[in-house]
Amino acid sequence: MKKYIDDFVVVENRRLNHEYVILTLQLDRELPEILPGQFAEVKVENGPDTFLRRPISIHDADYDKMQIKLMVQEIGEGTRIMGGLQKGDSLNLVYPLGSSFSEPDTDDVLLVGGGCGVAPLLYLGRRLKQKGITPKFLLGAGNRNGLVAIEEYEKVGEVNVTTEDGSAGTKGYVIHHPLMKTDKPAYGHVYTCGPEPMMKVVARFAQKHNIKCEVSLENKMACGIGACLCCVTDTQDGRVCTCTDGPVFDSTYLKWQI
Amino acid sequence: MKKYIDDFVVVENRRLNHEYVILTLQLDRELPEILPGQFAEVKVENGPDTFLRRPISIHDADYDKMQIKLMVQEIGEGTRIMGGLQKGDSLNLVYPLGSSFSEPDTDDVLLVGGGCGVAPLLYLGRRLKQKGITPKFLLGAGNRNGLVAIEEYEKVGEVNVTTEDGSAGTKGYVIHHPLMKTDKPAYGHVYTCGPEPMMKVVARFAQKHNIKCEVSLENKMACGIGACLCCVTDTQDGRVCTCTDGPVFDSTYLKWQI
Amino acid sequence: MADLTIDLRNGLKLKNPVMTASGTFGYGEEYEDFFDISQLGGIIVKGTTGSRREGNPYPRMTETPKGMLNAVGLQNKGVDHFVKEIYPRIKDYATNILVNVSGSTVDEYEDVARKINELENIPGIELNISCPNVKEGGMAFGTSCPSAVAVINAVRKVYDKHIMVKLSPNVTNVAEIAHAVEGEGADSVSLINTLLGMAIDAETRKPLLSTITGGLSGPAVKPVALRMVWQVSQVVKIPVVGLGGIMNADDAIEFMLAGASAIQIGTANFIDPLVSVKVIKGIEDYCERHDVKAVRELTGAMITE
Amino acid sequence: MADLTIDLRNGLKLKNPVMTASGTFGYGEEYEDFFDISQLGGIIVKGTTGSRREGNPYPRMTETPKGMLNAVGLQNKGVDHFVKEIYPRIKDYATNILVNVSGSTVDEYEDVARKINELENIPGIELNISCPNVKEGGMAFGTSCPSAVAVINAVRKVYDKHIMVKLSPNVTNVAEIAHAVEGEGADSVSLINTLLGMAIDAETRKPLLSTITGGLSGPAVKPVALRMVWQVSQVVKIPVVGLGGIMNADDAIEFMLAGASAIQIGTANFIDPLVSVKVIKGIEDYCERHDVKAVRELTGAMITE
Ligand SMILES: Cc1cc2nc3c(=O)[nH]c(=O)nc-3n(C[C@H](O)[C@H](O)[C@H](O)COP(=O)(O)OP(=O)(O)OC[C@H]3O[C@@H](n4cnc5c(N)ncnc54)[C@H](O)[C@@H]3O)c2cc1C
Ligand SMILES: Cc1cc2nc3c(=O)[nH]c(=O)nc-3n(C[C@H](O)[C@H](O)[C@H](O)COP(=O)(O)OP(=O)(O)OC[C@H]3O[C@@H](n4cnc5c(N)ncnc54)[C@H](O)[C@@H]3O)c2cc1C
Ligand SMILES: Cc1cc2nc3c(=O)[nH]c(=O)nc-3n(C[C@H](O)[C@H](O)[C@H](O)COP(=O)(O)O)c2cc1C
Ligand SMILES: Cc1cc2nc3c(=O)[nH]c(=O)nc-3n(C[C@H](O)[C@H](O)[C@H](O)COP(=O)(O)O)c2cc1C
Ligand code: FES
Ligand code: FES
Repeated sequence: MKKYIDDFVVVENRRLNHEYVILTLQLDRELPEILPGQFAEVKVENGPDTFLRRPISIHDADYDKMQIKLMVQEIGEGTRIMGGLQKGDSLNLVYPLGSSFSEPDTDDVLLVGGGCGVAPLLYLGRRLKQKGITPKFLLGAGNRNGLVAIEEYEKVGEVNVTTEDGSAGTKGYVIHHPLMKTDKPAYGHVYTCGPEPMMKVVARFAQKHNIKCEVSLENKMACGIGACLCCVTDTQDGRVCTCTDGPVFDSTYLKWQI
Repeated sequence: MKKYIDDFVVVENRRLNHEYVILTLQLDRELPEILPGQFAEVKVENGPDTFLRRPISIHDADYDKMQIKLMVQEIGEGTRIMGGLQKGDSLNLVYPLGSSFSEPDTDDVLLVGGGCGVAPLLYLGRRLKQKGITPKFLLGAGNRNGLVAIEEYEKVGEVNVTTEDGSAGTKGYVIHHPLMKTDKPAYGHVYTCGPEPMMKVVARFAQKHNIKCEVSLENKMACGIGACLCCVTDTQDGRVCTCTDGPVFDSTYLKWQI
Repeated sequence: MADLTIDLRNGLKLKNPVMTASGTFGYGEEYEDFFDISQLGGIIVKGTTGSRREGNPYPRMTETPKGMLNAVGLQNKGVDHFVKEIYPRIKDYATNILVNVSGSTVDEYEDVARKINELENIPGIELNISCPNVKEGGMAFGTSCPSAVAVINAVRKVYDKHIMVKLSPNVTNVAEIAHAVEGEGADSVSLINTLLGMAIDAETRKPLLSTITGGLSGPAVKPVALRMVWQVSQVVKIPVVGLGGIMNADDAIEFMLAGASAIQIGTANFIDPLVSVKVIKGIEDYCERHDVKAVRELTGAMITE
Repeated sequence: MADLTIDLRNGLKLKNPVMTASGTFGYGEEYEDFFDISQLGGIIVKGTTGSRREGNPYPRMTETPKGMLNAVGLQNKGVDHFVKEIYPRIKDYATNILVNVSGSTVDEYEDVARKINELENIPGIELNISCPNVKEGGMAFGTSCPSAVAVINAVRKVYDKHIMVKLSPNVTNVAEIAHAVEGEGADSVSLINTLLGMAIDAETRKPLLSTITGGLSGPAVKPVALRMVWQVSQVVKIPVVGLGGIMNADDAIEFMLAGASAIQIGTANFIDPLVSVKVIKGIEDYCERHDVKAVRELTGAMITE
């Protein structure tokens, strides 16, 4: 897929809570095709201590409006600068990068997300819905305030939640939710993105039940386009780049101890 | 003199033209004594390419209001960041630093400034006026737009100007002004700050007429407090630090080829 | 318009002094979407070894003040793969493709060089005797005169096109090594490779690279790189190719003023994939502004009175 | 509260691991207005030579990406002036005042050390065999084992208090030099001094330092400094004092994890004159948060599995 470098303009910065924002970014021409699961390398301007770009998933894309959305969790200087962007600011993106979630062979799919890993699942869900598949979401957070932008997911599919403190949905981690405790899962394809331990339990569950499971990995990236070989992960084929062969991998392809 | 490190709050950013601003900075307690000619080392925050503090002269000080003013010429990233500060922003200063202009033995004094070198002359003029001496200013610029905040100087003394293109005052450099072309200068002490070539002609003129002349030097500074020895200038006593022995020197003390 | 061409001799003619540095520009293909890479003076492709290498385990990269540390460790599929799979794909780019050659033994360098010598459209190799990220070979060859000499000597016998030798900055006297390398018939030297560095996470107490130490690149190293280019250009007669932290045209020009005939851009490609064409344009503008007829006039043109 | 004391042995006991680096903290007095400098673990005063030195001409300083180059060149009024004029003023600070000793010849080092040995309230010297900014001596002594050994050997004979030897990073193998220095009776080593660098103004084509090259310091050099501290601490038994780009408590802790027993803060003092006390406080907080009983437990405590 052809990659682009473009300056987007921030048309909205919607703050979800003390650490999450959703940026709506406007392009001045038609968006190129973007697949669910792909990401952008975002240039952070005016950061005294940032140097490289920061990889951020495509949270949503609207071809009619020529807009994309990024959901950003502020954890360091780079993401905090993104979180502080205001309407009218410009943001330079290299995109769309990496592999994408595949199309399912089944109509029953489960999308499991945690933390900023929920970001790519909205766009994935929307694309599935366009194909006539109504996805089930299972979203986990520490507490109810951590469940961000849930109404957007509800527009797309059925939303199930877990919180560690029980302040919303099932108490515990995603693995404690009935959807993951059943012996007869009512879905044939699981997509997951979030903290690695979470993805590992999801992958283990899927493997046990012979369900196809795709995971989206994080990694430290310098270039995002396969040029530097910094972002490797161990797979059946040896070390491959997360930025080009991933970030989305079939869980069985990874050399995970699960 | 005791040095301080303080956070000031910007209460006004007055833009004079495309490259000059005057910042009014508020302290939350009484100002310490600041002498005319002294400067502050300003911490530039959020500069991706700035590292060290930037030396800036005290342009004015108001003990009643507990405010000081800086006049900043935007020539690089550091000064541009200062120029972009807004009301409410905070600015960390190490101050007051360096030597000061001395008190004159005469009532007839001339203050010659060019470029951002006019900055310390306002505070000097004000202090002289408080002592009952009405100073004469001679301010030079490229054209009339370069003559900044002239009304402030007019409140303090008599203002004479030169512009290179003749768009205001006498056409030419300060040395072409009648005040500097006379054989019988009507002043016994000259203070000057600005581009080195300008200060040198002023110093030459003063020496010829046996007038005391004090100049304020620029220099590349790392610490501003005499700790690093980076900012030397050649004097009758060998290499001395501009930040502690200067920035104000008697012109005859310097090893200038004039 | 100024004449931007640079002749590095022995068959290596550049349309302009801007090349991209090994390990930071893939095989060029990765950047094709962004601009026409044939605009470049040259492309130095990834470090290539005798046989396939997996490189170092994750994590291999961490950001540092105005720089980054990497510990890729020469991951590549080996010279035969390059010859069979990659060369056919890239051989027709209208720019100079140089192969960065590495090895653990003198024999391995020789072997790779011999195979690359067969490739018509590769006008030269860059001998990497300075990779800090492998246990054997690499930097070890570039940090003493006798071992550097041994590599160049062996490779010179089997490789008749342009040999550019990439020097390590992790040495007491880089000029001495450059001088020795010139004596063995190197056609040019390029410097600097990365500075050996390290980073630790205070909270977890763990090193941030799997190999503990790695190679530092980016603007942070520029003052050191510039100094070394200047030192080397005082003692060698062959062309010097300067790199280390170049982010814009001014940086590139500074390297030329210090003595470089051409320059390479590395880490900056990650931050702005278009940086190399911007630097070419910026050099052009500089020549215009300063009335420089041919960019080669800038080499060593620092004014010291 | 954690025990912050560090015993560097041979009479050098620090109340905490934070010292200020030579050439960046004047004689301490310059910072007195800002905080009570007796809170520091130690202060290394300016480089002191046998006789008065004017240092290098202007310009001596330029900013670089996350760092600075300096070419002060050991400007000082000589050891006799120090003994007569400065020592009386600073001798009663309730912290360790170390004199940074430099020279062009072995005799000069010896001469200065002998005179400092007489000063009761100076518990040690830092032997600067690594200044890159003087034509003779300085770094030349620190870049080869035999010359380093010659200096330490001569000084050890006339100086019986703590000798800290400041190492140059401009070498191929810093561990080798540290090892040699230890063998001659150094009580500790400190590293790094500045990296030799250079800067040019593209527009004027002139070097930005009067001496063309100068010493690079600040965060830009931190990865190199950390790596060298780690390498040296693997081979010597004497304490290692780490410095190079420390801006905050995390940086300081990283140096300790890499193997430093104490640290020095240099360039950061220019940006925040209060940085050293903030680092002390930050180390205290870190110990609290990580349940570290004595800060010395952090030395070499990097986890590598
Ligand atoms: C393919 C991909 C997609 C991503 N999508 C999103 C997204 O949609 N929304 C979002 O908020 N974040 C996303 N991230 C994570 C995001 O890239 C990091 O949070 C960001 O780079 C941190 O930058 P910073 O400057 O804020 O923090 P830094 O100051 O750089 O780091 C703060 C802390 O986070 C750690 N860290 C930094 N980067 C990473 C990383 N890539 N992986 C693991 N730890 C890291 C650092 O080690 C440090 O401890 C994605 C990452 C990848 C690889
Ligand atoms: C005692 C003193 C008082 C000063 N008072 C004022 C003042 O009241 N108002 C004001 O606007 N400026 C003043 N200056 C100058 C001011 O410090 C510089 O303009 C500023 O440091 C430039 O920083 P920058 O980041 O904007 O530019 P940079 O990007 O650092 O530099 C831009 C260009 O200016 C040159 N430059 C930078 N600093 C200096 C310097 N100190 N001397 C000469 N050339 C330099 C650089 O070499 C470069 O070419 C004063 C300087 C001194 C030493
Ligand atoms: C991720 C990465 C991989 C690199 N791989 C190689 C390599 O294979 N061979 C080589 O000679 N240099 C390699 N280098 C070094 C660069 O070519 C260059 O010498 C160095 O990064 C300094 O230039 P820069 O600051 O412009 O990046 C690599 C650098 C980076 C950052
Ligand atoms: C302006 C300046 C002057 C210095 N003078 C000396 C000196 O006289 N003796 C010495 O051993 N080191 C000297 N140094 C080196 C510092 O002590 C220190 O080793 C170096 O700056 C690295 O630490 P930093 O990055 O924390 O500054 C000087 C450094 C600077 C910036
Ligand atoms: S980040 Fe460069 S190859 Fe993946
Ligand atoms: S700027 Fe440090 S001594 Fe003057």
